[in-house]
Amino acid sequence: MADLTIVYFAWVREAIGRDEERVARPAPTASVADLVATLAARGGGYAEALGDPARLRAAIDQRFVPLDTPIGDAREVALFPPVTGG
Amino acid sequence: MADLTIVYFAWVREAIGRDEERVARPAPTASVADLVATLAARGGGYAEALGDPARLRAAIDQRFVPLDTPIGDAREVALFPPVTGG
Amino acid sequence: MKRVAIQAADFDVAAELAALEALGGGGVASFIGVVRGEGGLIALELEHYPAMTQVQVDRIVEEALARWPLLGVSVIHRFGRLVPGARIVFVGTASRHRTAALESCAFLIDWMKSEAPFWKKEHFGDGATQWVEARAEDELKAKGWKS
Amino acid sequence: MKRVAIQAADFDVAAELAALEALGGGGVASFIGVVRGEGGLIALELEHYPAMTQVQVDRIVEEALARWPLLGVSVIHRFGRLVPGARIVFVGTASRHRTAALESCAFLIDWMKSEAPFWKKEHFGDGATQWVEARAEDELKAKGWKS
Repeated sequence: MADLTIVYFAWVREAIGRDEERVARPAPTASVADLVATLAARGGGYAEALGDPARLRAAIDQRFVPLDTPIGDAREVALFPPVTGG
Repeated sequence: MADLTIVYFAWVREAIGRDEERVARPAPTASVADLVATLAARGGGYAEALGDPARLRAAIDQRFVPLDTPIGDAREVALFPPVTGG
Repeated sequence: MKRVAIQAADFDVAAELAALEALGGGGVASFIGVVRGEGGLIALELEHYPAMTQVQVDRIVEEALARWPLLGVSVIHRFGRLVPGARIVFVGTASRHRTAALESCAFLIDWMKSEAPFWKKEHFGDGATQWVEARAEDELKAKGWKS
Repeated sequence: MKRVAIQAADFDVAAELAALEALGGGGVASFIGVVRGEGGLIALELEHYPAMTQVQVDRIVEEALARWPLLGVSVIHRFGRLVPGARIVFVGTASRHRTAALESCAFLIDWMKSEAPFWKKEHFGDGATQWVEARAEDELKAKGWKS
């Protein structure tokens, strides 16, 4: 299956230093939280941005999801802080 | 003391056929309801407009009041249907 | 900012809102009431009690200013003969808090319905006329704000 | 009528309201959010998630249309760099029932705060920048509509 696209916004994007990347697809049972932990283990800006999952929100294929949601066969996972629209 | 001014609005005004009149001042203890009863007793448009006090609202000197409020030394009593502003 | 206008003329909604936006609060809520042209209605005639209207609306606005942290309130109510599509009333509020702006706007329009001395007469295409009856619901809604 | 626009450009409030007034419902409620210039703020930078924003706001609007008897809803949200005094967001609703118009307007702006994928970064005169933190209050307010 194709790689997984990850997109970052706001200070998550700034700390990581990129707004998008492709990663090898994790097992379908892996959750967003598992992905976050894997990425945070890279250290540096990743650890800074993703080290505290309580500060993060996520979307799978443009739908908000809790972090414990399995990624399944999604095409895009987005990681970002709580939104501040309006 | 000067006469009392009465002003009418909406269908009360239309039934009575005038928007304002002056009447001899009632006793200070007389209520708006007493005044309404006196006027309704004139018959004709007055009876039509004022015969059913439950349909009326009133103001004394430009303040909404319940119909049992004494007129006291007020200058102006207004009689009208429930308002429909907004 | 406090603005209360009782007038026959139409008003410029953009200008009214711009004045509220310029107060720097960040949130501006508004409500506009427009004449509905249903059931063959050709005009709505608004009668009011001039000696009382301005004072009474002013009182309602003061009540809103006391209850919510508002930077500005504008209330405009028209009288006279209005055709379908014409604006009747404008209520605008500005606040640093969007909830304050929205709630006070709802409060003001609810109170205008039950406490502003206006009466509406409907004129229909067949020549018939009818005074609009107050809705018990409106009196209840205004009372609801007292709790 | 349903209108959702996510854009960098400013919008014409009078035209947006006129379109809602023209629906004949009789009641038009609106909320406008404006950049506050407090604490030395010189600009607010709005980032969003383009692939998601339109769809997500559309979903919120559909929810409002399902919950209230509305004739029209307009939501406009800007992105990019906005200076103090600039408009950020517009929510307008039209209904035959003023309560429906006002409540749905409040619902929509509450949900935009907690469900539209926007992030705000403050730029200050001294060169400092800061991402605006979501307020727990806003998430609670949006949840309140679920009951």
